[in-house]
Amino acid sequence: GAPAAAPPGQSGSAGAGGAGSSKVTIGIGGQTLLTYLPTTLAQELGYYQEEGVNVELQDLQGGSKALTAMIGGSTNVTSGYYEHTIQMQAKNQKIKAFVDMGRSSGLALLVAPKNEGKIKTLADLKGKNVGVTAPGSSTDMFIKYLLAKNGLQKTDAAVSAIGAGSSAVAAVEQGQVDAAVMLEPDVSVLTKRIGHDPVILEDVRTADGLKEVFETDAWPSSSLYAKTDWLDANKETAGKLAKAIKRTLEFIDGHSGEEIAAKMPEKFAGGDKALYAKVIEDLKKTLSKDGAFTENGIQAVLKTQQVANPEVGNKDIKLEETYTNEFVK
Amino acid sequence: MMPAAQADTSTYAVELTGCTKQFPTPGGETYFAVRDINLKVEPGRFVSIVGPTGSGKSTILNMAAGLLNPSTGDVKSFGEPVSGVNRRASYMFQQDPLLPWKTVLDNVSLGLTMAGVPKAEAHSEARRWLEKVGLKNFADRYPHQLSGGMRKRTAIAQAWIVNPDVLLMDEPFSALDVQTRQIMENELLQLWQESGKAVVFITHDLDEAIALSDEVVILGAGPGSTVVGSYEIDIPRPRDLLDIRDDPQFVALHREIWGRLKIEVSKTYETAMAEEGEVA
Amino acid sequence: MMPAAQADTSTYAVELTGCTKQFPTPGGETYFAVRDINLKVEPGRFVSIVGPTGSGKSTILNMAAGLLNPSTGDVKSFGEPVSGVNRRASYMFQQDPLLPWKTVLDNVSLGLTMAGVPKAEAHSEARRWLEKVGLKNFADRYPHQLSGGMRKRTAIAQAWIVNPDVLLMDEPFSALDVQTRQIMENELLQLWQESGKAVVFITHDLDEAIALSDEVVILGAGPGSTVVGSYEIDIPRPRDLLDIRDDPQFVALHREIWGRLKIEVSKTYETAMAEEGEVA
Amino acid sequence: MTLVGSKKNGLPAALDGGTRRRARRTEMSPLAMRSTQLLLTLAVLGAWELSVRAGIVDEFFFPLPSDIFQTVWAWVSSGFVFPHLWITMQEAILAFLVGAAAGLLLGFVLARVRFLERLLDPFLQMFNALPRVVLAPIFLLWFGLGIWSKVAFGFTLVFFIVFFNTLEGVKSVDRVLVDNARMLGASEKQLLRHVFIPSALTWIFSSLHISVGFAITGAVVGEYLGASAGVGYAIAQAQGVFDTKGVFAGMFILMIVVLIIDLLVNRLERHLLRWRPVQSS
Amino acid sequence: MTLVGSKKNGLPAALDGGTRRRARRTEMSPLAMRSTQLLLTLAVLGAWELSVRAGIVDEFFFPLPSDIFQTVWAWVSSGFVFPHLWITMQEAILAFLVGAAAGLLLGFVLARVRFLERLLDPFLQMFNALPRVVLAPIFLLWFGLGIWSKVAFGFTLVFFIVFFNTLEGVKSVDRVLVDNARMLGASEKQLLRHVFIPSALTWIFSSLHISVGFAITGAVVGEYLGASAGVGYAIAQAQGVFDTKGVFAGMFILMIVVLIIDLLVNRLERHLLRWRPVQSS
Ligand SMILES: Nc1ncnc2c1ncn2[C@@H]1O[C@H](COP(=O)(O)OP(=O)(O)OP(=O)(O)O)[C@@H](O)[C@H]1O
Ligand SMILES: Nc1ncnc2c1ncn2[C@@H]1O[C@H](COP(=O)(O)OP(=O)(O)OP(=O)(O)O)[C@@H](O)[C@H]1O
Ligand SMILES: [Mg+2]
Ligand SMILES: [Mg+2]
Repeated sequence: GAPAAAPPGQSGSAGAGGAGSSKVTIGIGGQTLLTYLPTTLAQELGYYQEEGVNVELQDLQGGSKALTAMIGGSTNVTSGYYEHTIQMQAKNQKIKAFVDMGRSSGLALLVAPKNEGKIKTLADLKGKNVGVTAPGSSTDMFIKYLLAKNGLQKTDAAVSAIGAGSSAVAAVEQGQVDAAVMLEPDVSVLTKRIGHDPVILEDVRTADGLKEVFETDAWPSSSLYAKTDWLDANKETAGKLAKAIKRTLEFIDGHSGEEIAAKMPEKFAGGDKALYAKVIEDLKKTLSKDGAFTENGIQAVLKTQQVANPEVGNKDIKLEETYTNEFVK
Repeated sequence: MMPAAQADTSTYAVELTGCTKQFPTPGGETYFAVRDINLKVEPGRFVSIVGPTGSGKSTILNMAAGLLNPSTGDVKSFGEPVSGVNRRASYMFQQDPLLPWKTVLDNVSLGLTMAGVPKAEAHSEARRWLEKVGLKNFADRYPHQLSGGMRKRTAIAQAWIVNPDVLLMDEPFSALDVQTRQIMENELLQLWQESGKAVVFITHDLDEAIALSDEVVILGAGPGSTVVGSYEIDIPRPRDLLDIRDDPQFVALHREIWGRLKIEVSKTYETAMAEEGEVA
Repeated sequence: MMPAAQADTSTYAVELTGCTKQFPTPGGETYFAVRDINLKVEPGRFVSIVGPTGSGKSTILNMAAGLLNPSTGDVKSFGEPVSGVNRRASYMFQQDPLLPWKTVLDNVSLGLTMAGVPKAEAHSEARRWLEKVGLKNFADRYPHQLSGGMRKRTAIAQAWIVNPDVLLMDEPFSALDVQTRQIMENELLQLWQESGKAVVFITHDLDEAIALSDEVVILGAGPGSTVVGSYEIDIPRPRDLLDIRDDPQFVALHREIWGRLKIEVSKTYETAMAEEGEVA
Repeated sequence: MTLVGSKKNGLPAALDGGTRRRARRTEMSPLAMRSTQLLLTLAVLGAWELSVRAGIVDEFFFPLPSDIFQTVWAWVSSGFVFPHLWITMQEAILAFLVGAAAGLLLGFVLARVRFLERLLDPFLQMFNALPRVVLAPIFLLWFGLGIWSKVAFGFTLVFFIVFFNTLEGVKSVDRVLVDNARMLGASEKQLLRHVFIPSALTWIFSSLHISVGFAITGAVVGEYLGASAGVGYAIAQAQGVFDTKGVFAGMFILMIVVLIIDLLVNRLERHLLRWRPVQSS
Repeated sequence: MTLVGSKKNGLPAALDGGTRRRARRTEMSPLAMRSTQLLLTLAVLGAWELSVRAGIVDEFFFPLPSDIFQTVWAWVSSGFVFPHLWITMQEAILAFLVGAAAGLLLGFVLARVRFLERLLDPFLQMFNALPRVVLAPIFLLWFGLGIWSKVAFGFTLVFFIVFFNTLEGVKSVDRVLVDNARMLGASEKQLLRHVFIPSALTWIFSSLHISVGFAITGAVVGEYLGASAGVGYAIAQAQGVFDTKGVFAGMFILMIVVLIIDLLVNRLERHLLRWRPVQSS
């Protein structure tokens, strides 16, 4: 299809509108990932500008890279997973999340078509090979947490990195892994390619699934976070960003998938607009409505980390230093 | 009639007919190295080519070897047109042709091993030839560890060992001292006489040419040089190379050929000196 | 006393004292190329070195040029020990030393341009020298487009143009025909006489050595060859190179030197033939 | 005797004969060669198109060539691709120039100073084996998100290729040439200019041929890992949304660009190596 | 006249003199060289350690060398790293062997058949410029998640380096040597064996030196993008949880391995190129 007019980087600086607006660089851990959709949508809707911040979006192709880029000073704010703030505290880096975009990580543990019928419960995963996007990523943590929760050792299932996108779809479809933790839109694409719904063992895209897995109604995932120093020095800007995202979340809540898809750059649909609209419609369930973190949500994240991430382990984490709701109030 | 005539020409070991070779010059023009060369060498004959430097002697040998295509004209060997290398000839190059990564022994035995002779046999044969050229004790050296004359002698052994029907040799003995040279000349004559090979031999030493050959061909001054004279050397064989210079027949021939050659050589020099005349 | 003696030795343009050069052989032993060489060349003198092939002539020249370190012994030039290249000498190599990526003109003018002479001037000087060696019309050729003799002559012009105090020449004329050779010999003599250079000249042609030199040094048979004789050539100058071979003094000297040389040369060959004797 | 040969002074005939013979023995004309290449390309693309249409090859991974060209055309005609291309080119060219210059310099120095070569060789080998992708965060840290981190990326590829080849090229220079130049009074700098560089030129060009490709690869991979513009960014985004057509279109555009650059390098090479004997057979 | 020189028949003295002179003019002993290298390494690591401890360098990006070594030690002593290393080595060695073999083969063929060279050159240039990382999904598709996709990854790096160098190496063989061998009756195969391969050997070794590093890079990057084992996987895992120590430990282990491989390649090179004159000055 016809592409969007210009790269986001260009449009960001060209469209600098609001007088006296400060410039903020947001690094995204994968711009095409749906879970970060609000960050891009806010730009497309012009909300950042309306709030008076000049935002430049940088696509860092992965949450950890986006985080390191921010710590290195290349970006100011990261659109990434909330769990990073906990991980960073374990590494003595002070980072604070200030808007919650995802109420759930939107992950699904599904069985490769060749194993349908053979793997029915998590216990069946013992000795099997599970695909994740990358070792150490939240998909990896997810499967480790699930294994632990079901009384298995973390090493009982082998973990393979299969990336995201077409390589993940190919790996699952061809049965190179026995099961996989996948994200949207990969699940929908896979569904379309194999012609039926894959067998899903755990699914936190729904409230029920979330309740079942994490025993909570929220599990903050995609969020905006920044160094605490930066937040303290740029309270006003952070407030504007938070407001823009909050308005975007409200916009999403109030519109259909098709309407939202129409606002996004056309090439994000990847040529299949109907699918894209449907996936966005599904996504709405996992997004936060107000951008605020909830106490039991962050506790659930911490618990996952403690179980699955040896770098966090049983280090003493001060959760109140990892997030703030002061900007979304 | 025809078959007989054909059989006749086909007996030439090397036959160049009307061969011209031109090269493009940096100026974009063409430079005629040799023009309209006719050279016929019967099997069993020893022909020397002499001529001023740059007159095209090596060019002729390259054409006879099949390494250079004449711009016009035909090259035949034993009646067959030469296309690609002349498989019945062996060629001792004016430049240094030894493979630097092979020892003297391996260099000399190369032709044999490539022909499929077992390694041990090829080596012992190579040692025999190395002895002939006086390098027996240097068999395990690499070429860069040899002196200039030793490299030449290795190349000679390399060319001789394959026992071809035609021997093409481009100034083989010029880097050798007089005594070694005489030994090598004797070896060459012996090799040639034993087997009835055809030899085409380039030298700058007219004495050497006359002493060894059945025929001395004189090449004119370049550019575009051609054969300006051909002298039959009818000094009876076997010849005593040491004393041949005092032979009255030798002296007479030498005087005659030298007179002709001198004209050509001084012509070369004059052309080079003259203002014009780069291109023929 | 001492200072005077020192001043005396310091006048030698080239002075090799007790120089021995050994090389490791592939067998792991050492091969003595030359042993205990003493060679003293005063400025303005023309010294030729003759000797059997492989006797170490080039090795001596390499040491004099500072390109090869003697294993033992000292090399001095004008009283200074030679370390690194000998900046007061120019060396015409036995191998082909032309830079393939430079035209004949650029090759010849190389020494001048590197010395900082402006390009135009260096080129016109180079043309002058090319004329001397008869290559005026080949100035824009690349080396691979030249014949063997032409390459040699280019190398000669390249070595001569820098006008050094010492000329080291390794078989410079062996690839040239007789006439061209005589022209070049004359040029060399003229160059040498004009400027009082020291010349160290290697040749296989004893006639040439005697005709040109003040002194002929004879090297013994290898391995481990050394200077076996040194002959003062007192034929008065200027000499007529064409007729000098008939000069009775020349004939006498030639007989004497040749007698000595013959012994060495045949010794070389015998050593090579003998079963033992690879390593000294 | 042929008719041509018997025309003793027939210069045109002789020339004619020479040309004919040469043409027969060797070369195809450049035009014929280009057409053959085009044919080959079309044949491969045609086979691809057919096997996708026949369902032998999965369109999900290998889109129809016709669709790819449509995408390329859309990108070009809308002007979308040019700012991206411009940025990638800047990065690639800078990486190429800086990397080649540094590789040449260090190659020459280490080839001439044997002590340094022996000292540094293992370190250079080690650094050459570092997976660059892993270093991406450090590059971002040091060089920021702009073009310089991508230049650094390409640099680490180009540098090593040029360095090792230059080192070997200089070391394999004919000793007689070096000795001769030194006898003629060459200083170390003049040796470099008149002997080492020209002699190592075939080596250097070989490494340049390789590193043209690697410079572009480096730039694209750098963008792919984090950027807001560039062909790599465009490809990454297309890949993120399962737009395989877009991925291939981006790669196709890169290929065309490389082709053009390579043509220029070839021309330069031919000019600088014009002294070499024409190769036949 | 020195004392040594005056001992006319003093062979040991003469030898002695020769050795002394040589030692003075050139080389450091291998042992001294290794020590110097070790010292250099220690100096760099020491400076690094100090500047991290002093807070000049951010520990988040550059962990303490002492911590890195501790991690390396932990990985080694627990045996954790060996299965990963074994897999990576398999991949790298296969990529190296297959890539080098294919590069050599195609290099020789194209150098000998000028028509093919002219025909294929632009295609090879184009493919060389394809960013391999973008192709990861296709490699996964074709070669699966196992070692073969990584081998393919490394192959695309090694192949081009070896190919271009072999091509150029064979083309720059001295014509006289070729002509001489042909006159001595060499078939095309024998020409290859006796002339082209030995002559191109310096070129080939140069490319092998480069591609040792690239083979490992290829394997690691391949693992990094999708795998279930290997050093690249271990590094990715460490990076995923921001364990920089682990990242550096992985790279350190790779470096050591490369060092060992390079030592072997060097030894082989010295053996095969033993005919070359010893370089001095
Ligand atoms: N590739 C080439 N390009 C241009 N000219 C060439 C080429 N090869 C040879 N020539 C020219 O052809 C002429 C004859 O060269 P050739 O080597 O045959 O001479 P020659 O008789 O062997 O001389 P010499 O006795 O010096 O070896 C020379 O003028 C040379 O410059
Ligand atoms: N690098 C080396 N390694 C081993 N031996 C060598 C080396 N260089 C020269 N030699 C040996 O030293 C001896 C003298 O060689 P040199 O080149 O000086 O002889 P030459 O008198 O110039 O002979 P020619 O007249 O054949 O040129 C020879 O036996 C040669 O094999
Ligand atoms: Mg010749
Ligand atoms: Mg010599």
